[in-house]
Amino acid sequence: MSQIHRTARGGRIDRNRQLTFTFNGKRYQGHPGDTLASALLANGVAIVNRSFKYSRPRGIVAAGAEEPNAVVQLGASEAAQVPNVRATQQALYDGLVARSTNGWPNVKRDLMGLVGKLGGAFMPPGFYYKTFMAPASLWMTYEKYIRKSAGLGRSPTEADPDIYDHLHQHCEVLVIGAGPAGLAAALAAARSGARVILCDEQEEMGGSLLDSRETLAGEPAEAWATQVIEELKGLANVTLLPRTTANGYHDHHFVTLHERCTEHLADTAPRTANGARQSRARLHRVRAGQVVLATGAHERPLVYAGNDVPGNLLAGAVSTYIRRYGVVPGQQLVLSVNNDYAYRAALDWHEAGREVVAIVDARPAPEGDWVTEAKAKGIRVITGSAVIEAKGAGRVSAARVAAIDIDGFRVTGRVEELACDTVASSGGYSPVIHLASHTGARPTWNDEILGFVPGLVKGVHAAGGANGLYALGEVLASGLEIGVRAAAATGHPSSGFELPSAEVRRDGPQVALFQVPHEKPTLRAPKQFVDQQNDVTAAGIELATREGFESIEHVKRYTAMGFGTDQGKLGNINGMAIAARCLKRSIPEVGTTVFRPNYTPVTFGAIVGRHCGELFDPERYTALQQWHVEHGAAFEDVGQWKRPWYYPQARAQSGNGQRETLHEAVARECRAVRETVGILDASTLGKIDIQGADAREFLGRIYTNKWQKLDVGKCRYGLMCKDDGMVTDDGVTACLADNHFLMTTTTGGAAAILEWLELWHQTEWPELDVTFTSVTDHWATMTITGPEARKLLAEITDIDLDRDRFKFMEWRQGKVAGVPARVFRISFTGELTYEINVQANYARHVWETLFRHGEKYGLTPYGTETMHVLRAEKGFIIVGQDTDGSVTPEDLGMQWCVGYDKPFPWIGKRALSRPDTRREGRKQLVGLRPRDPKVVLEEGAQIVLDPTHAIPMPMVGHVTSSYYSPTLDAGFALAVVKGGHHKLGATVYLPMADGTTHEAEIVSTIFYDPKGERQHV
Amino acid sequence: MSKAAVFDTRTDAAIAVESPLAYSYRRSGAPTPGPHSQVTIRERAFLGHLILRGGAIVLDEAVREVLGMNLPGKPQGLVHDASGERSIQWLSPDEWLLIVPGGEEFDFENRLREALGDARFAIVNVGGGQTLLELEGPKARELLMKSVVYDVHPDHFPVGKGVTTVFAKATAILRRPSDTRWELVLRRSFADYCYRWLLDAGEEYAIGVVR
Amino acid sequence: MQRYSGFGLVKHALSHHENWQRQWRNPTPKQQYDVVIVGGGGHGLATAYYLAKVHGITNVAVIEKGWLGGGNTARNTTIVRSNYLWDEAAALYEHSMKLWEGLSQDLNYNVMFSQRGVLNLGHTLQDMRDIQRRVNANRLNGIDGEVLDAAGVQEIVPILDCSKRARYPVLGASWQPRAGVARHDAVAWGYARGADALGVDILQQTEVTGFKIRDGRVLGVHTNRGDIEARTVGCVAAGNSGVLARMAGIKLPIESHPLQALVSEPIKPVLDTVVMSNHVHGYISQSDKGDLVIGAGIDGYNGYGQRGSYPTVEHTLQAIVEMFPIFSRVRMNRQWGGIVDTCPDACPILSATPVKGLFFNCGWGTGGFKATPGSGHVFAATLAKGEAHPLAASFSIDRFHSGALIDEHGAAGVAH
Amino acid sequence: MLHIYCPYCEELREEEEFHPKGQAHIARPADPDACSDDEWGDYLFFRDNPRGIHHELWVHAVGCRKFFNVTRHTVTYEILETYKMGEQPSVTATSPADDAAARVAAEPSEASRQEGARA
Repeated sequence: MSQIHRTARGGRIDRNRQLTFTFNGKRYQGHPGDTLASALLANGVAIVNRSFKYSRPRGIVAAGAEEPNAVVQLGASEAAQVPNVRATQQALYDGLVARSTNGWPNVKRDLMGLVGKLGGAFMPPGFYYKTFMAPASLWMTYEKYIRKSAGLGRSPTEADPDIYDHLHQHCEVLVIGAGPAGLAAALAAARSGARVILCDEQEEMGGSLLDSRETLAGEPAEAWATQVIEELKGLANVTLLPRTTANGYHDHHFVTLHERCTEHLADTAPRTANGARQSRARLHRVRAGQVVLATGAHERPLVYAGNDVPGNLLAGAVSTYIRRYGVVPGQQLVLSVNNDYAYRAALDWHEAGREVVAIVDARPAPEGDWVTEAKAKGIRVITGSAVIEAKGAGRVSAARVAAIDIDGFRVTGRVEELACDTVASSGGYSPVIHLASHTGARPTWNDEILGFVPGLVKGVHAAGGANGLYALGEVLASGLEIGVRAAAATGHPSSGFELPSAEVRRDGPQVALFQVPHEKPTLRAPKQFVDQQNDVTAAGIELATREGFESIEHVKRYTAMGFGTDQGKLGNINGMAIAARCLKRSIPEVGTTVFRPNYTPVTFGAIVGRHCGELFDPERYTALQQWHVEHGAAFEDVGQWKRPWYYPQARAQSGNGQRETLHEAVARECRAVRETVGILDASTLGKIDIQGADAREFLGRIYTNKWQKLDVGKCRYGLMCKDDGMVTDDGVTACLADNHFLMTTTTGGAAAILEWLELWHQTEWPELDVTFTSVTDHWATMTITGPEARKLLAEITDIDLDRDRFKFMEWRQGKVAGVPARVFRISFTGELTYEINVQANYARHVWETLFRHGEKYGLTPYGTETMHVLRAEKGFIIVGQDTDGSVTPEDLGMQWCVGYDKPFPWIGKRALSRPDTRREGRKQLVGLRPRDPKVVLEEGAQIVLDPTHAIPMPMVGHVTSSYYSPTLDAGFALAVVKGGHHKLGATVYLPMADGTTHEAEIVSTIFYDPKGERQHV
Repeated sequence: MSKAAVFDTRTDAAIAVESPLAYSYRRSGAPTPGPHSQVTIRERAFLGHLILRGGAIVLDEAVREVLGMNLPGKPQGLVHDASGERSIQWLSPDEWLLIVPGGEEFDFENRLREALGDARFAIVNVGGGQTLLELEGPKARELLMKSVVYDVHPDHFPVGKGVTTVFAKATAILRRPSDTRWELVLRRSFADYCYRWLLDAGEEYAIGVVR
Repeated sequence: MQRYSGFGLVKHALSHHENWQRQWRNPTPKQQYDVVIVGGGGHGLATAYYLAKVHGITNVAVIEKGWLGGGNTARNTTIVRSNYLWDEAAALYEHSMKLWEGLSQDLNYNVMFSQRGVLNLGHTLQDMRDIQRRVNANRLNGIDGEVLDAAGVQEIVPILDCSKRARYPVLGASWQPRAGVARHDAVAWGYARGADALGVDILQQTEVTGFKIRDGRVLGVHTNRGDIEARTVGCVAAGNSGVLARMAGIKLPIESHPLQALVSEPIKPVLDTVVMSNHVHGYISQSDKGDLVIGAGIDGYNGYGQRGSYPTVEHTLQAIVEMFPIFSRVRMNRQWGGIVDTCPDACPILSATPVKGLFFNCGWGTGGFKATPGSGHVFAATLAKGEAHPLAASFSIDRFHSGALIDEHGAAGVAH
Repeated sequence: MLHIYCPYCEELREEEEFHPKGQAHIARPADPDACSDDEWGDYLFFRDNPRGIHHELWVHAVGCRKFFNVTRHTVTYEILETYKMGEQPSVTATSPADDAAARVAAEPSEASRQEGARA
């Protein structure tokens, strides 16, 4: 297939090289420098998609980010699929594969189009809300079919083969947009020495200069762009980011830039020369001092009947395709305008050697230089008129032109039908205010330029088209001035540079024209599209206003205007103007338009960066991780830590490599601890070193219990509450010296507790002499527990382990396996226990030494599950499992751990006397013994007193911890029960999902060794 | 003598030690630096790390007396002694990080405690819980830009500066001891994550690990 | 009121849609109403509707400073569910769920309530304990739900990564089949149209500037369109409740925070249920238009700016791609923020105040949208009778002084 | 995404290094046992939540670990000052240094129109 619309010469494409690509299964040719859109136009492809709601054929309208229709599915392989790629922003590469996103069986002959044609009348805005209501039971069925038509492109079904990353950028001046204003601003700022970033969304920097017919300093405008870019490239203080779109403007000048690193090369990122993976896209997280918005303006199309038939384009897009890409998107052009600047489309078309049928100008007497030039070239100019309708099915075949009365919104003259295949329109320009709008600053309507100009917060500047300036000389001057100003604001005076002289051209004033009147009233006229992607019509907006939707936000939501992937770049102002006309108000009275990030859509992967897969969240390991892995541990996630959960061993009898189940392993591990000795890696427990003359006083304030009388060498269990009286953490704290303590916290609570201690010290009690330092990672903690623990430890330590000289709840210092160690005789299992703490770099040596000596005692490693069973047998709580933020120390029956008469009103004390904490019937921690010892209750099972009660059945509590105890050979549980402390011996019921009801007796929380003798041996 | 417990947690006995990255080397390997390597990293394990807490004036005097160097009084300050082997870094208005060759820390702790006498201060040995990673090479700064939220431009991060900041989803201390070298001080339990992050982010620079 | 139906639609199409009536009037404020509702979002409009419909009180004004349904009703992620943990909250949300189930027919306005089910994933053993606890409680409270293991989850959502490779593997989930999503704007519009038809005046662009209070009793409100008398005033102003309360000299235990959400570009349907994960912090559903609707966590600092912190969005998308690796190449179209009024216990306030006749309905935090019908229904009864509806009784402001909090942080978690 | 000047580190740092900790200047009652239940509840749960100037407590969690105060506008999110613990704000909702932003917060016209409102 030949490139029928390719010009003979011109454009910034490389005609020496051919690229082959596929669209809807057909192969086409293009050139480097093409976008997918320009290549499709060059090949004469008119229909690129079907519309979302009415399934109408649609063609390319624009040449940039504002394109509503040419949204395609990209990707040659399944994993490389990219939905919703805007063809106008996709560089062409060899082998590109794209498809239309809608249309069945294909985009040219689409059966849904029939539905659209016939059904269009029955689908006004809001029609969903008015129907499909009866019968109620059928909605899900209706919806199933409604959903079938949802969506544009599709998600791949395979995981993404590509990687993405982030770069944290910091600069003094960020310039967004590298058109004339942006280049001027960047150059001015760069020459001051300020750190400058200049980004631009297009393949090439230069913006409108790349398709300009004007000259600068007597040279084609693009030459000046090249020269400035060259200078900027050479400056160390400047970072240039082409193919990089500024998508979100967040607080305090934090701007996200989305750089498409390899999307112009292939659908999957190629490897680098060294074979390394490279990012498909990169998100620059920029913190800027000052920001210059040089984002230009979007041309507004006119809204006329049939304006969505393929072959309707923006006037400026026509020029861009001709001058930049060497493509004339048709044979005969009719141009409908309200301003001078759009005349260049006709001049460019004419110069490309194709026919300009007419320029239809809404103004009665246009008189600018380009108007004169067009007339001089013999182009017919029809004044006081507009294209009121484009005719055609798959492609424009004619334009219906008539004289109109703009103020009266009427067609006033005879309709003339002009044969043509292209209608281009221009209704003026809308500054691209999206980014400024993200900051929360409201734009203001400017009657002179007929557009919103951005509201600007401190440190944000708008230059050139973004601020409503369109004449090239003015645009450059504004860029220069703002570049100097922005640099100066960061402390870098700049003398700027000498502006190149621009042509002086006289432009006549534009007139306000948005929707073009038709002979028929809007509701009866052929569809006049405002938002093509969402099939929003002028009639739809009129209907919305009739139904009482008067705010522009209501209109947008009722009609879905502006909710597409183009975010209303073309349609929003026209829609507001139409709503204003219907409501007989002015545009600013109808509302303003609030844009939210993103300016153009951003790949999830780019936002995620490398925070995915293995790097989604840190995995924290103890110093013994390698050993645990080598010994087959199954791991449990506890916060960010990976902790051994249990150590399944090969089953002795089966011999076929089968491993123990959780239940089997835990039973074995539990027995080892109760009968011989087990070992646990407890290094994850939070450890906080506390020093200072007031350390003891501080502990007394932050813990519920007393700390005044803890001697050096001793340890104490402590409970921590928040000031609402609810338990928040617990752990053992040791007195290392008079002014020196070592606190342990729960594994999950470590960081939060350290911050909690600092909070109270820094904000309430700064007078206390105390400091806190995390030593969690410094120490490795190995817990050996069980009747043989002493014998084992004695073999490898110089510490005197005599039961009377090193008692329960004491600590000693010495050497273990030749390594300096602090040993704490505390117990979370109820057995004789030593917690050995050594500097973490020695952990593996000490651990393995213990195993060498421990083998004869049956030393068994155990994980968190066994730890939980053993502690529960003793009635020891786990904060966060047996408590849930609504449990006081008293609810836990831990009055023994509450210093009611401490002199200082410690954290949590006052709350214990509030009405709700004093009341009867609070849920209290108890033990539960299932009547059937074989039953292991479900954790989370709800407890009732009357299982025959109708639903809703009153619940009195729930099971917090439940296990099978190999020691007791029975299931047992901890639970909270209303008034439970007074209900020992009572029977409760647990009705389960499968219909069975378990029966259990409320008992003490201590199931094993109630007198606590074993830990004292 | 201070009312705090001092304890030499290190031993001179010939006992095997494992650095915080021991597991990582086994799990993720350590690519050898090659001719294309634009970044290299090297772990400086088993150094002595002490946290000093207290008032700047009091500590400054003791540090000068014991170590012969000034306590950096300004935020983000990092100073080295003449040999470059010992450094003190400002962490907060009442907190400094002292890094010395492994084995010296206990002696320094004792001498500092003696010099400080009854003053209000604290010293904590954290050497087992931290490790230091050096980064060098032309792309070291860009690798850091991928990893930390702090501005590492030389204008903003001159030699002699150190900060605690966000490293990917962990926390790290980042220091600039010389024109060509950066240092990361990492917590032991996060070290493997940071190491894997650096290898992943450094792949395009052919990152190498000096061992 | 013009009744809506498929037949009516055809009739209107034949007359070129020229005869549709306004869905609600734009009335001039009267001097006096029996009840004034401050706040024209979903909750306020529902309150007015039920006041008129259930209690026959039709001399009612809804005062809205902007446009109706323009606050959080327009900015949420449209999830509706009732699987809350504590009896009090579960009863209120289930009451709401039952109203949702007949709402389109009741309002003659299709709110597109789609009961496609909600999964709350568990990634840790403690997550699973909490899920079991909640589902057991729900069952005994008459609320549907079951506990699924990872295989059961995979069956419902084949595209979810349920592999053991994940950083936080999915261990299971709670599954509420009756839960789902609804078309958020339609809820406000449906209630507005219904209330208007029953005689309620909806006063848009009308801002309350103060309360008229004498001898500890409310007598009316001052507005930018003049004073309006009413001896019963209900404030349903979500994020702006604190500002109103201050005008009445009342303090509320409420803080307003940004809550962000985002949508992808529309893609062909791939996700039929709502998937929520408190642990990795993200929730997601797919709308009938094809957008992936994604919720982010609440931002940590107070804010009325309808914008939030960018890292929150990053973390949310990390969670989504962690759960759904195939979405990595899908693109984010738009993000926004609502202002949510959060209570210390993640439960609402439906309460009388020290000012007689002045009531507040607020503090819904992230749970407001799903509660809309129930909240309006219960608050209407409270206003009509002058005392708390039984389902509202536990949600009095007093609980913050007595300590009887209803801590729903677990069930409320990230998403609501 | 805020850019916050840490008064201890003496430079602007990224929001990700900080944790917000709620309203500033909430002092714990010196004698909790003397507080009524209402007073204790007020201390625990009731906050100003202004629409406008807000004094709040932050901690430089990934940094110097110091708590400090921030005066921030809750609509524009502009940070007007940061100051150390123990210091008082120089910009308040009623201070002359404040501009139009603060008037939103103070709403004097509305306050003056209250009749018989509880203090």
